[in-house]
Amino acid sequence: MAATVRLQREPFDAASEAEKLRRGRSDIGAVVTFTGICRGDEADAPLVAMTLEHYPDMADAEIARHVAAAERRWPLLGVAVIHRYGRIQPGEDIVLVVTAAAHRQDAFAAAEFLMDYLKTRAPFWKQIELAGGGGTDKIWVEAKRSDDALADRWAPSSGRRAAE
Amino acid sequence: MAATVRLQREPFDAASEAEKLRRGRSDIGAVVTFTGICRGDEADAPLVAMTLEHYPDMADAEIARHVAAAERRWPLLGVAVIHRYGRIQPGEDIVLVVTAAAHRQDAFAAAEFLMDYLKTRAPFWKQIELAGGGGTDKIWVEAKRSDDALADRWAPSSGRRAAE
Amino acid sequence: MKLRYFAWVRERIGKPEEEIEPPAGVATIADLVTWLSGRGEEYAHAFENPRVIRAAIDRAHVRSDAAISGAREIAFFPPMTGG
Amino acid sequence: MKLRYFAWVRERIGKPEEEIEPPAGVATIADLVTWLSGRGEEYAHAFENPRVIRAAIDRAHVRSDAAISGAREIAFFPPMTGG
Repeated sequence: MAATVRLQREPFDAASEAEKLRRGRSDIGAVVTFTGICRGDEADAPLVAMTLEHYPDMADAEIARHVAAAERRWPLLGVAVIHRYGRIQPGEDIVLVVTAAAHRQDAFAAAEFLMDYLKTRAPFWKQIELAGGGGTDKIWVEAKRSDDALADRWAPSSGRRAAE
Repeated sequence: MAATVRLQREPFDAASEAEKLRRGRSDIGAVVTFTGICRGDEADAPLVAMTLEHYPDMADAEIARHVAAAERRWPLLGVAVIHRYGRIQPGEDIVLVVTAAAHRQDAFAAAEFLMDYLKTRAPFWKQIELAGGGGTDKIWVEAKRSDDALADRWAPSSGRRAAE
Repeated sequence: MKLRYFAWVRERIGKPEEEIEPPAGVATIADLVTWLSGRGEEYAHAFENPRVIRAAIDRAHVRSDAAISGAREIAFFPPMTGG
Repeated sequence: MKLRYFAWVRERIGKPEEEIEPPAGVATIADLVTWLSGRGEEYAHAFENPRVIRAAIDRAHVRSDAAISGAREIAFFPPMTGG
């Protein structure tokens, strides 16, 4: 199965990535596209920008490994993961996950699995710039326990949902 | 919250619907787009086309009611549901659900909820044309138990997942 | 009241809609199905397995024990297969 | 071996990478953290709470009890916040 994994500074085009997965095929019944966007505030403080630092070679390999894990777990017909790094402003895209499958449950589950993974295990770190009194405060975003809990859903020992 | 519900014979543009939900906003952190596509086979028989019959006024109202239910259940910042009717060929889109929220879990859950609903409760009926020996066989698609099971996840009595 | 039929219920009955005036004893959706089934072979065929027949009164899903009094439009159809 | 630091670990140590030659007794990631912490205030600050430090050996996540022998590149960083 053709999988796309790309790390880039530039914006991406979600629609064209989804289109590439489908083109010329008639076995795909469901495409799920997830776009993660930089919000304009963090805990009610206005956000000026976000900078994503990453571990270049490890990030590629790690994401590809998790895409392969998703392909083993669900009968996928296409996957694309694009993650941006560098400085990103509110309203801009950060991350894209597209999954294609014959049936919707597989496409949804794989997209959620990949996003939960990217949030907790892909070597990226977000630093945000908040508008402060006399300038901007740069703050490293802390990992969220709620994201760990979501990622734990996919561990082999935890039954996720009846439908799987 | 602005919600779009549309039933139409014509194809739709998923990207432009997602773009409309986001435009000019910086409170959206996650957009999930689900596209349901007409596959080229059904139980390994080649499919010539699919015809979707619907109950016009009821379908609009029913879908709008379920969009409102999704809005009560998750803090959504935008929803669009477009369902086509009429004759659709393999590779063409059938249905679009777009959900926008601050956080990904809400966008994913609402999109899955709406799709599970559309599969089991929205007044649409699919008839497929299969290539047969001396022409085409027209067959009404039977409702799937597995779709009912998925829809049942959202019933008030069934706890769905720890993250909710 | 107006009856509407969809998908194979429509095909078996042979028309998409009709106006009917059921007799006084027909109080629920289930009663209406029984009464319609007695009107001819096409109805008997459409409603031969009442368990797979879904119904809506005035464009809202109802169960077979729903009262039909006051209904303007009642629809019968197979389980939905949209999405 | 090469050490690489990311995010606030990098900021506290004051450099993105360096070559080091740990002494023989330093066998695991945890040993390496302890040894590095003794090299100066900036290291002590970066590693003050070892429980929140994540590590990778040759670009794969490892736990703090992982053996470092044979490693070419070891990275230290805070919990990931991508996606």
